[in-house]
Amino acid sequence: MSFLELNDLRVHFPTDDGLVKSVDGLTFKLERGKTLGIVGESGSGKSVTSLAILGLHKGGRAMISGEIWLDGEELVSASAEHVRTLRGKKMAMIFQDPLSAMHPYYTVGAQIVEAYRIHHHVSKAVARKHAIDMLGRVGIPQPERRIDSYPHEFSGGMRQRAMIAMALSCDPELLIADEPTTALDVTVQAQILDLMRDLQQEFNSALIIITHDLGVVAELSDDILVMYGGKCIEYGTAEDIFERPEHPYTWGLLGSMPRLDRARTERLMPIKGTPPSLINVPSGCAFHPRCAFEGRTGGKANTQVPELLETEGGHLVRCHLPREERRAIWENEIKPNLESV
Amino acid sequence: MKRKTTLGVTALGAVLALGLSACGGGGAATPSQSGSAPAGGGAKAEFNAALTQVFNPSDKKGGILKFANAGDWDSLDPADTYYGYSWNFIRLYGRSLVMFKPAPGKESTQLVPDLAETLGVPSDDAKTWTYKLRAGVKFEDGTPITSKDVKYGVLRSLDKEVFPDGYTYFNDTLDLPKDYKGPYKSKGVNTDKAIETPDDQTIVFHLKQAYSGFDYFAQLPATIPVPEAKDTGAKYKEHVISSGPYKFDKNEIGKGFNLVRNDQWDAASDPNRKALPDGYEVTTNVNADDIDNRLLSGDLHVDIAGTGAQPATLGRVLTDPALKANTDNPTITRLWYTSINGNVKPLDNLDCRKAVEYAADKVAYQTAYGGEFSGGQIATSLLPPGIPGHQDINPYPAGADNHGDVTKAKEALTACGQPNGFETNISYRAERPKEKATAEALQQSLAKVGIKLTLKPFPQADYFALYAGKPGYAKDNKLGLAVNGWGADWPDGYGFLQQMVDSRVIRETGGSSNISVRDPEVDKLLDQASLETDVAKREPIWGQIDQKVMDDAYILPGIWAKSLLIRGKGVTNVFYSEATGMYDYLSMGLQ
Amino acid sequence: MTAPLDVSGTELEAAPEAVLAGAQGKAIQGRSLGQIAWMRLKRDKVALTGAGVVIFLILVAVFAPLIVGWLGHPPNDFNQDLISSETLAPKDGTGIGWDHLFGVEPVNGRDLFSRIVYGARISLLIAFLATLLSVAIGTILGVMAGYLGGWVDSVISKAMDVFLAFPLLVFAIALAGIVPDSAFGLSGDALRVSLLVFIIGFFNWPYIGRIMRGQTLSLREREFIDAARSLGARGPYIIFREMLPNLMAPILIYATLLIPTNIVFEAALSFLGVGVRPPTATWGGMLSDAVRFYTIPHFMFFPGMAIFITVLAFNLLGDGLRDALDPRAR
Amino acid sequence: MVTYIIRRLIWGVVMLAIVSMTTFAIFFLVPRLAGATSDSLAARYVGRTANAEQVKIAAERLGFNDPLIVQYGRFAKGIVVGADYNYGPGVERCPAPCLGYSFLTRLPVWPDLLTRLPVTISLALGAAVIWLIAGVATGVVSALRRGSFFDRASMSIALAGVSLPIFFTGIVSLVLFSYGRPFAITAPGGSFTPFFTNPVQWAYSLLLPWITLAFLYAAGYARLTRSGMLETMNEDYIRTARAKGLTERVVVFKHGLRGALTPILTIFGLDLGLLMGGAVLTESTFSLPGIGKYAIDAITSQDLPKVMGVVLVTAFFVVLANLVVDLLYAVVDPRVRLT
Repeated sequence: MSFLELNDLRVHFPTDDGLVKSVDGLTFKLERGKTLGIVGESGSGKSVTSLAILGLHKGGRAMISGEIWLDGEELVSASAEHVRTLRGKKMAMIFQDPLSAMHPYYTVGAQIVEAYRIHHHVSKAVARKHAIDMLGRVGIPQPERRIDSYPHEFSGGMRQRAMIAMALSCDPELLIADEPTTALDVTVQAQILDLMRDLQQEFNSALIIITHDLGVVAELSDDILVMYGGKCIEYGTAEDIFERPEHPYTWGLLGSMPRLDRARTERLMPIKGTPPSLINVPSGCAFHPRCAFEGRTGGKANTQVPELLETEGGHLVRCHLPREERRAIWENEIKPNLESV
Repeated sequence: MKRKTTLGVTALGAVLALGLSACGGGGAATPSQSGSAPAGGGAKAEFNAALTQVFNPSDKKGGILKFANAGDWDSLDPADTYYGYSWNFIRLYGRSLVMFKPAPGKESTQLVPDLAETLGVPSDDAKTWTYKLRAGVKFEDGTPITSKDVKYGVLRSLDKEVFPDGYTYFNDTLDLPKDYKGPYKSKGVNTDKAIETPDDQTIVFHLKQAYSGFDYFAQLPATIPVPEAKDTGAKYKEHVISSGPYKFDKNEIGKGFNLVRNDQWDAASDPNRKALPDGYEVTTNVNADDIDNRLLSGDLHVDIAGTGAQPATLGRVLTDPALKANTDNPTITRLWYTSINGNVKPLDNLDCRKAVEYAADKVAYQTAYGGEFSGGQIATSLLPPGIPGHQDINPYPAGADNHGDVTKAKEALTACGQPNGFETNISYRAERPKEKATAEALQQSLAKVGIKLTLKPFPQADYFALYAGKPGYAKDNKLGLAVNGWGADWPDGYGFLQQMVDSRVIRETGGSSNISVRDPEVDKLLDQASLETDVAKREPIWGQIDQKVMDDAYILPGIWAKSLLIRGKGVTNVFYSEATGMYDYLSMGLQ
Repeated sequence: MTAPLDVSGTELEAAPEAVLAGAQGKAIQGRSLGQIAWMRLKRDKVALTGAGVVIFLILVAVFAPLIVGWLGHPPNDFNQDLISSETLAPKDGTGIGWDHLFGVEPVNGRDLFSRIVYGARISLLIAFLATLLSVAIGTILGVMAGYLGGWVDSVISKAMDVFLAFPLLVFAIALAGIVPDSAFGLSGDALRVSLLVFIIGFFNWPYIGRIMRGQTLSLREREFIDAARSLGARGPYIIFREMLPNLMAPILIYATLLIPTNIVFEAALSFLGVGVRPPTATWGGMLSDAVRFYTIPHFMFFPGMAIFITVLAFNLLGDGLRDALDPRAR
Repeated sequence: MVTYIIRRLIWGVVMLAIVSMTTFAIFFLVPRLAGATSDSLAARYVGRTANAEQVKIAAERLGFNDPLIVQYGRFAKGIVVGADYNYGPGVERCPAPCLGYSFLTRLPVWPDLLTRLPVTISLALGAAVIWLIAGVATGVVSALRRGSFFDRASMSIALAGVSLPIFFTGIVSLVLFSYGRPFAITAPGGSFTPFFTNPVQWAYSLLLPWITLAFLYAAGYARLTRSGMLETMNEDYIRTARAKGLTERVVVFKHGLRGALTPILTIFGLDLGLLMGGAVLTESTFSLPGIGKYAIDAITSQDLPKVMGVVLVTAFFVVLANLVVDLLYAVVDPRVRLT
């Protein structure tokens, strides 16, 4: 069994408007030391998945089914209290926008100390020493002084480092980073990504990076999972996704990814339309209303839900288009456009 | 009134609002002794049991009598208090030269000597009045009371800058040095011209003009002795030095005060006071409804304001025979009326005024003031039944059921040339819900004949000074009607009528109670009465004045006030005093 | 921040309903705030009830003469035949019956139902007009302060501080108490109503003003204002065409929530005897009369409940509007 | 920090000056616009039978013949350096802050206010304790059990509570619970007992006003706390706290409440400040001899020195409360800088 395994995970929210199927049957595996990138638009269910793994939906309105196996333990059926003891220690999370994710009224140090002491029965002094240590390791200068600063006194990059220090304070084996660099400017983004890569190697933890930015994923991930409308629509190694993508949505994502090597005059290729409603999910393939190739499925697109099928070597795709046609479209119609410099 | 004076000349300026029918005279009256407590009283609780006799008579001493006041005391200083209840209550800690007899019913209007040995002895054709003080009377600190203390008390009361609330009877009558402003400002000025103190027991008052009713002045709180050494002027009210059976223990102005026994008071020197309780506890600014509830439950003995039960209590008391049996319902010498201003068109026309008189719904008027028990009896003329000279006249019958005579009113309107009625305003004091109800009631009943009234409430404090009582304002703003009321300082025809009907009291600057009566003949009658020394001839003049004002239709009489007084539980010697219009506070004790 | 997915300008995070309801057809329509609000409001039964009561009360106030003509008696007419001359209470306790739906007042026997109905007129009229005044002054000064900034902002802000330091009720009583009976060419009810509208409206504007200032400050920093400015738009244009439409939601919310406050305020002034002059019926005035007759409970019950229900209805509606128009405030 | 406080204090004094000037001007000008003369004004403050000469004396004594500026100047001077008052046999020094002498009772206003302040403070503080505890507790529990029966019930009551005017609940509670009534709890009306005289009696005499006043505020605070708490519990930092593995209790009480209560602290400070200056309606409904009742009495009797005194005291508390709240806020919320 892998270190982390999700089996048919479903997270549904009953609302006044109907049942919102935020995550609808998600399955994947992740080993220690490996990095998985989960990519998708807002509302595709990627953040909900991470919160589900951490057990943060427990006690709320969410209806969760399926299995989450972490290091041989099933978490969906485990008690909320037990999952709590794992949180922060065995698995930790780095949130986007560290300004709002850190409590404005407590010092950075206090928040790290608190995270450490909940899982380690040590004195405040010891915990404080550890916190200074952690801040130093994530590259915050003068940590013994900065530890008593409040989050708003830090710059954006520093805050994200502090956030990472907080997440890593208990040496978690699973680290989930939800849009870790979105709120940062480009140079800082690179620093933070480097830092995360170094730390992952140092701690040998499993890392899940959640983002809508394929660029980030490209830097770090071993495997990539593309989500759309609560479902996985394509899964494969980084190489699979970047070199041989087979889903029209992934093409769209690639097409809308800004690249430094692209000509300035060239336009991004946006995906038309808006993300799907999670209540009134479009019939058939959830992507079909936005799909440029919907017409080539022989009418199945809006009647049948496509299945997630393996194309080759662990590369999974959920699409009605015949495999050959997908390959042909990628090679002949999409790829040339992306590389037409 | 049978008591009379046969003293000679009483030439009196028309300025004074006071009575001519003084009691005693010639110094012949024998002070009634404490033994004169009427024997007819009984402890049987029934409605009006304390009206004319002593209810629950007893000589038992001890206990603390609890009083409560819904408002604030104007002042405890004898020089500066002008509330009836205060004059009633002040006798517990102060002794004036003369006092009203603490006895039930009519007897209470008799004057008896208090600090003085006898009533005043007039000389110089009643221009000089001499009083001899009783021997052995002391202040609370043991200092003997001398005539100089009485003189000082009167003199200081003349300073209207320090004591602006009080009356001006002494300022107006005493033969004072020119520009005398009281002992504070006119220090060292010789005042023997006005008040002489030939020895410590004798005090002699010299008047500018002869006046036969000076004993009425001598009963005023201003003649209560004040030791000059202890006088603190405007602050004296914080601790008044007692000459009576009780003295101040604790006094928090705005909250209340306590009286305890004054051990320097000698019962032998005081035939009028029984001094039964060991002390008094007075709370001020208490919720009026709460006072009633506590009275009924026995937690409180006396509602000191003496104005009667609150409307919410009426329903409870009058419908429960057991509760009703512990109440008294006297008619007091007060008229609630509405002034009809002849300066405002079309009320300058007599017939238009008559239309108002006819159309007014008297029952509604009565109800507005609280109905037949706490409101009063329907008045058909000015003089209340308790005032000498009263006649049963009814010049403008308000129909068979007293709800107003529409036919007569319409006839009058036609005669006035306004057959379809007219529009005018009615003013009242905004803080007085009863006056508001009256104005609304008149608005209703006059509308039936086409007279449209618009309600104009004014702040009580400025009612006479700025609005209704200021002729210019009333005329310019067409205050055709003004809800009004008048009660005399003591029961007497002159005191009752003069401020109400003498046109010479109307000042352009505002401030007089008489708003509407401007009839030279009435003024003449008043002067005639004030000069008339023969009571038998004088009293009918009051009736004549009453008739004349009614004929002029300057005043719409509403009701002669009554109040529903609640007798406190366990209180002895309860009786109604006509002189004060409330229970006598001097004689009460506890079972 | 990079936005890889250009989804035709819809801000996904800001309008979740668009996410929930969108993508049904191919053409995705942007929904206006008003439409979204109305959609949400329609689902809010409590707020709808409040709105229903408010509309009912407005109708009652407008058609008071008709209603009273049909179901009651003229509000100032006495019915003393129903009153006991001893206790001044209605002879049968309340006087409630088909003839007098809410019974009659003690002392003069006026029909309570009619007085309650007519009281609604005064109450709503004053509350609406005063709210209008507060909102007008508050919005103008608040937007000026927020938009212009600098010394204008500091003067207006200080003025608001001073206003908020005034003991409002004491001051209102004092002012309402000393104004003579005819002034400014007005008299009677017209004067009193105008006076109360002025006092209530004038002293409440800083509350609206502060909110508007804050809203304007945050709007000023938003991109679309920058965009308009960079396109050469001038102050008035930006204020009226760009800002005001975006301020409509908070204005509507706080206006709706200010009305009940003003109703209570008016009732309090009438209760203390400085409101509209009798015999014009006001709920506060009736309540104050009822205090003297507290042993006759129906007399205080009806005006008290009238105030309560009206205020409650406006509060419900205001809460609903806030929930509908300002999803963050939920 | 020190300069900030000094600047705020100076501004506070300026505000009090503006408030007092406005009040003075209104009381001075409005009656005169209505046609009053200094004599007719003075006539309010003398006895019923006073003659024209007495009125003149009174007008002179009260200084009504002087222009507005002189009259106000006299008032302001009294506050700053004190005043002399002639009480008859002698002259009394009324030390600063001398708010003058009542036109009617001719007693100094300042001691009056001092004797009434304990009533108002007792009322305000007692009610504040009740409403803060009741309101915040209800709000927190409602927020945590959102949608539960408790939440619905307490929020319905709270909504009713904020919609009930105090003068209505006051009368109803008087009718039901006061002396001689069916469910007698307490005796209101002039029966205030100072705390140091008898604490039990003190609490007893204030029980009914406390509960009535606290009910109104508790309702508002429950709503505020609930919505604040809901908002806070949706904050990212709460999610972070949970992700750290903190127990729910720590999350709610350490992270959640801290965030939700800070804005409530502001409102609480301002409300308390306002109440300290007199709960006019509560005091007049329950006949409590506090600042608010004093204000009403002063206004009805047109006693300008009293009105000025009350207005100043009330404004003083508002200004003070604003300052205290701002300082406290800086202590509680590290993001706030006092500049």
